Amino acid sequence: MDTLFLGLDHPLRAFSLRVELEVGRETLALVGPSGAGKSSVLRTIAGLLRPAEGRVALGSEVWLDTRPETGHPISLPPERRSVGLVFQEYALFPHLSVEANVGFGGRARVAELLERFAISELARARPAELSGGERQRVALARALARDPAVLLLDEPLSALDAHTKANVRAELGELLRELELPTVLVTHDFEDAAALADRVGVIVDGRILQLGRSAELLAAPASGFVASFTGANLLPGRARAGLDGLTEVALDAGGTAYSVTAGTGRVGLAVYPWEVALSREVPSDSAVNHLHGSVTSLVSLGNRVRVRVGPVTAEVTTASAERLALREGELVVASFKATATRLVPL
Amino acid sequence: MDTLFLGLDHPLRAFSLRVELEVGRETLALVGPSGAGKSSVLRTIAGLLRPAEGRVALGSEVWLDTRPETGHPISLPPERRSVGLVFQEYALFPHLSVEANVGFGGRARVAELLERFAISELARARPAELSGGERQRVALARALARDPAVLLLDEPLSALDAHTKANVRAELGELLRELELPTVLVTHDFEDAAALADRVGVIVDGRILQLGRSAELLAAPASGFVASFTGANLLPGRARAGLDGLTEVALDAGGTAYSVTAGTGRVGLAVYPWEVALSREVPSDSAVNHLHGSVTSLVSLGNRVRVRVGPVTAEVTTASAERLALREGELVVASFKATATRLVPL
Amino acid sequence: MLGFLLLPVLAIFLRIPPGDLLDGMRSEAAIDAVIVTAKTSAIANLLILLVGTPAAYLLATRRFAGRTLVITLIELPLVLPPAVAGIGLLAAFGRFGLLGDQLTTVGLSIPFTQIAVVLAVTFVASPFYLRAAIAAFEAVDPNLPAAARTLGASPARTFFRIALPLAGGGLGAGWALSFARGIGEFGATIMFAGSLQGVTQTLSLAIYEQFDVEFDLALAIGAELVVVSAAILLVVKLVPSWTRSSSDSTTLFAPSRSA
Amino acid sequence: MLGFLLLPVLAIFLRIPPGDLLDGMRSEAAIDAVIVTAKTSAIANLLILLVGTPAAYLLATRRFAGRTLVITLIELPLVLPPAVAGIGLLAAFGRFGLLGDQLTTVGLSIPFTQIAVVLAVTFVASPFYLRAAIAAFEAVDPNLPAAARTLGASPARTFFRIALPLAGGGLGAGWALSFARGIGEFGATIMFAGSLQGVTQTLSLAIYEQFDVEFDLALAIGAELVVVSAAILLVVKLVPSWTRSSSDSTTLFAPSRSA
Amino acid sequence: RDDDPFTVYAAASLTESFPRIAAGARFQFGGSNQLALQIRQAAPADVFASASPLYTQQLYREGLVERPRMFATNSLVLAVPKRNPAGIRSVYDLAKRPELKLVVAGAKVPVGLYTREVLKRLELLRVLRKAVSQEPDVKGIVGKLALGEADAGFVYATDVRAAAGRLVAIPLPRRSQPTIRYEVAVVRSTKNRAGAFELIADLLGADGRRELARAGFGLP
Ligand SMILES: Nc1ncnc2c1ncn2[C@@H]1O[C@H](COP(=O)(O)OP(=O)(O)OP(=O)(O)O)[C@@H](O)[C@H]1O
Ligand SMILES: Nc1ncnc2c1ncn2[C@@H]1O[C@H](COP(=O)(O)OP(=O)(O)OP(=O)(O)O)[C@@H](O)[C@H]1O
Ligand SMILES: [Mg+2]
Ligand SMILES: [Mg+2]
Repeated sequence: MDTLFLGLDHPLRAFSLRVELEVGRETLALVGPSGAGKSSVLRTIAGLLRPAEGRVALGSEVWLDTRPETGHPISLPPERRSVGLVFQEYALFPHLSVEANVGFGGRARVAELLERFAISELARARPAELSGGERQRVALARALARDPAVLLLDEPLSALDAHTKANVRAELGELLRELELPTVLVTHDFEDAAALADRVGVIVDGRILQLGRSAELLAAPASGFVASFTGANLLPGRARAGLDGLTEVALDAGGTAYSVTAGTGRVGLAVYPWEVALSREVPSDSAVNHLHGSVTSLVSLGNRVRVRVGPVTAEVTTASAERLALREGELVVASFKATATRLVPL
Repeated sequence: MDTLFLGLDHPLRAFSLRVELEVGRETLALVGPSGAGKSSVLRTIAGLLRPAEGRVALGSEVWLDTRPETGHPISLPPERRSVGLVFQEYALFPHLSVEANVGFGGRARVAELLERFAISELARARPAELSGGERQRVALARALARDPAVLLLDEPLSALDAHTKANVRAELGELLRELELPTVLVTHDFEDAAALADRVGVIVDGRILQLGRSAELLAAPASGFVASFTGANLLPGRARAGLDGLTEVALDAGGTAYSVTAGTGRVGLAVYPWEVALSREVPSDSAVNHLHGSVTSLVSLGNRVRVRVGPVTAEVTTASAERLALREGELVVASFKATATRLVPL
Repeated sequence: MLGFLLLPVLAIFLRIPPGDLLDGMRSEAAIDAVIVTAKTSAIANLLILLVGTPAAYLLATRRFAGRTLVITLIELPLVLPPAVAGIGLLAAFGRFGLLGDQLTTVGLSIPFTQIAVVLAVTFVASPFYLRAAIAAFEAVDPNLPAAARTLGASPARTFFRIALPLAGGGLGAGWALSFARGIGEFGATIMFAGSLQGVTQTLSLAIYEQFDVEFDLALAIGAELVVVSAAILLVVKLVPSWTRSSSDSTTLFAPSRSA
Repeated sequence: MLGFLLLPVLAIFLRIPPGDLLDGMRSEAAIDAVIVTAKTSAIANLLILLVGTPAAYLLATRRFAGRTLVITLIELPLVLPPAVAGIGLLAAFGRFGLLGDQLTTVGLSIPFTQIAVVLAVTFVASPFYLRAAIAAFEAVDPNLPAAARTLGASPARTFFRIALPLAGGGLGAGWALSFARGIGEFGATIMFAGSLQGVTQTLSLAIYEQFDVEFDLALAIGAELVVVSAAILLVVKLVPSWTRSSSDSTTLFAPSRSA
Repeated sequence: RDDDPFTVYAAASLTESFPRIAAGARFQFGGSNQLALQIRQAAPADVFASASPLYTQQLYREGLVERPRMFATNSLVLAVPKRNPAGIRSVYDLAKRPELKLVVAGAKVPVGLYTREVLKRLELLRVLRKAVSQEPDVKGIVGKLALGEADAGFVYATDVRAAAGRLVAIPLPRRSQPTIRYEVAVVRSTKNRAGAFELIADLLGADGRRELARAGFGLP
């Protein structure tokens, strides 16, 4: 299995898309806000978008090269690139049956694929008659019918109802592991990215802001976007050097917080909900950050409760929430350690 | 503040929408799959849909009555019902400025509302120039400009990027608490429903399947849909009475599980991820359910790890995941107590 | 294909002897024709806009049985040979026509008057507008008028403040087509209204009359018509519209989701 | 409005003395006219479909500077008075026309032949088809052809297997309009091709010839044209289409996202 | 007569001369047959001038017009484009040219009838086989000759004068000439009988005769 290489520079409406990626036998997730250029990256790899400048190659096979050393630009049409692309809304052919959809790219493996994706019974149905999860399976089967060397998935889970998503995600994860193809997956959900991908690339305004394993992103978000994307509270404020080597941040929301990360000027203070403890009184533990506020919402999620206190959300166990007898409107103290915070550019 | 009463019976394409609701000074969330009839309920209240039969009243003020005791059917047009409706995709008027959008229903409070929603600087912008969160605030301001007695919100958060959603949800929650209006909110996200609503109604195929506080739904899901919607693992199987008063469920995925809930025939066995423990060997604790399988995915979410083992997802602490040194592909045992399970109709 | 469609138009211009364009405009017949055309066109277009716009709105927003049939019937005049259309108009509104007796009773004689010109133009041109207007109104996101209603707007205010401005681009484009078709109308008018200079002789009819008299003049007037029509089509299209789609220009046959 | 548009059509039918319809069809002139019409229409429509469909596809899927202008130019013949169109055709393809010398060199003389009829019909009718076809192709979700390409289909296969069937409904509806317009064509044909029984005299021309002499017969032929046109319009519209929209019938002026 | 302008329905061949004769009137020019049809449909004509007695007499019999009067005659000519591509010098050349684009009017319109009459007298009816088009009115013939598309066509003498410079007339042998009489009549429904008769008097008077002659008409 060969490594996919991608480099491109392409002006879009509001900014230039400038991306370099290398994807081996792994799944790379691209995450980022709407309009960041995620789909454009996939379209460039598939040959549906021809960038102003760029190079796309699979191992030694060059698919696109706008400035090759040997004279003429190379740009293979989509049908000559060995890619399977699953579109954002699946783009199933509405006038063809499931069978014909899957067989469009190659008849040989249709029966096997229908079997594999448990859609044999739907062979004669039209896409309009399928549920979201079924459609996704048809789209996957169709993309795999050509035996692609690269798999591209554009928000494969976003068209699904919330309650079917968990199972479909699990199935998809198994499939990706089995295929062992260089895979690029676009998503706007961090949990999806973490569940399905080996590495996650965060793309904003056409640039890759951070690229790494999901745990690395969680541990050290490179920007406010990455922090809030991974679920952190993001408190904007103004930083200056404080005592004890700590950075002192005057929060926009009022109050001061301390962080072990260095920083000055406008920053975002990121802290994950599970790092925030709640108490009635200012506790006498090692936490140096204490925010006073009233509880504005309490969301019980099984064994955990998410509690919103002023500008921060804390996640505490149901047990401790009960012990504190938390109720909306009551004043509490949210505490977190300076070591649990990160300062990120906004 | 008056109570909103709604009763309706209306044939839709595939089924009949039959709903009765009473909403006091609270927020009621309606959740359910796509096409279940959620938007239709809101449209009936607002007067945009005239059901075959139904009654809508706010306190003693009757907005709709297809069969009143006193002769002629009553049906007030939308403009004579005091509702504020925020549409699914906001439905902002694209040709009007933010100011004109907000002032469409009434000029009096425009400045105040722009101020309140922090969109004064955007007053002259057109909707196309706004971000998702800004659009949502404009839509809310517009709906509130008429001082409505009832607030209806159709998926107010679904058009938002994942990373902006958390903050916008918090703001919305504060607003709803402040307004203290009878509010019906449609969403497809359980966490949104739990965070924003006092009660949650689950609507499937036009009927309300279950109605209660979100904690009640979590504790006793009335159906497979509710169970998977609230985040439970749902294992389909065939139930029959077993020993010790337990119900024995032959799972479709293989193996047998036991539940304290009574049931026979086809059922779904629901168990929440945080009720599932993982170990290398079959543990000698009180859990009677043990499923052997290999780890197919590991998702680290801060202090927790979601681990997929065969057909179930377990949520364990990062500490225990590290202790077990879990890796993908390894064989583990997923255990959960019979008391932690529910049998639900599928 | 484009070349084939353009060549004849181009050829007309190359045929006109220079100077004739101005001469054409100075003759009495031409001046009369311009006045008649302006007057009848104005009234016909006003009629088309005032009656056609609400009609199209209703057809676009209401669903009822037979809607496809109704829309097809509206399209029929589009495909009627103009002379047949003229006969039809005579057969309907003429002295011996279907409504002849009623019209005579109220002392109204329509054929060969400016009313007849207006009716003929309206008959052949309005389907162009109606069809485009239905499509334009259908393209308006139905949630927008609905939102206006929940914000307290009456149906009338909703129509004027929301539906009309949003459909504006499509309406304009449709109207341009309809206007141009009306200006060029010949067959039905000559049949139903005759070609009386200063009364019913429009520009198109004047061209025809000049044909065996002053051929070059006729060509010149024809070329002017083409220029005016093309200019109107183009201008209306380049006017920006607020349709939801990311269109970079307004649509002539605007988006339509139905028959 | 609907009443006004329908009344003249209706009146034509009420005017026809019973029996004339059949008589009309039995006369030699009518039979010749039917044959000429069938032949020229068939060729013209084949031309329109074969050349117009790919042309519309390209215009619908390619973005380029001046696209709005090109589409407006395509629409021009829609608004040209037919007689002016006829003169234009002569000025382009006639003996002393723009292409006259070239055509003479290859020994081709177009005016007064069936070729001229075909060209005249093509000229006036093709814009109807082109405009609807562009709109129909634009309405096809561009991801579907893109998906076909990534599945290994060549541009040609993508066109035939994906774009064509998906635009089918809109193409059919546009073609019906264009067909009907071609059948009813008069002014450009008489100017460019003349009217010779058995050669260039189409049904519309035959109607006109019968006008003064056998008014009722002319009406009868006219009525037949109307019936045929209406039937074609309606049938094509009721054919189901696979457009993405939830339309319950195919669209005539199909959704369009551009000029 | 002063307040309400006068409406004259006149044959197309009178388009140039009539406005000079009755300056204050409004005109509708067209095929005589078509105009007659419109008068039957209650068209608001005061005076009807026809290129053939056929229509005036018909209307007279139907009681729609007063007794018609002849006011002019016309003659048929063979017209060719100015550059005369087929090199036609006389009507007999029509028979000699193997390839010829002849345009004639259909057998059902007056000019078509006259054309056939002429050809019959000249024993040239076979040249009709060279006709590439049977036009529904004279304008169609003039247009095609003016553009040079047709080689020859039969039209009224007055048409050639009108088409100033684009057409050349080839006179027909005198013996073959049909009698082409123009008749004028007052329409019964006129609201201004006196004025109508006055106009006809003008037409028959010296001024009218001069203008008609200038346009190429013959005078009775
Ligand atoms: N055909 C196009 N031509 C020019 N610009 C385009 C085109 N398609 C998209 N864009 C622009 O390119 C940018 C990136 O678009 P892209 O679809 O790649 O974003 P995305 O990250 O996939 O967004 P989403 O999450 O909404 O799918 C956007 O700003 C968009 O406006
Ligand atoms: N105008 C309509 N006429 C008839 N049926 C309709 C109409 N609009 C929607 N429906 C049908 O009514 C049902 C309920 O639609 P509704 O929009 O209320 O669902 P929903 O629960 O809001 O779905 P979603 O989550 O997709 O917004 C659907 O099955 C739909 O097909
Ligand atoms: Mg995208
Ligand atoms: Mg909905």
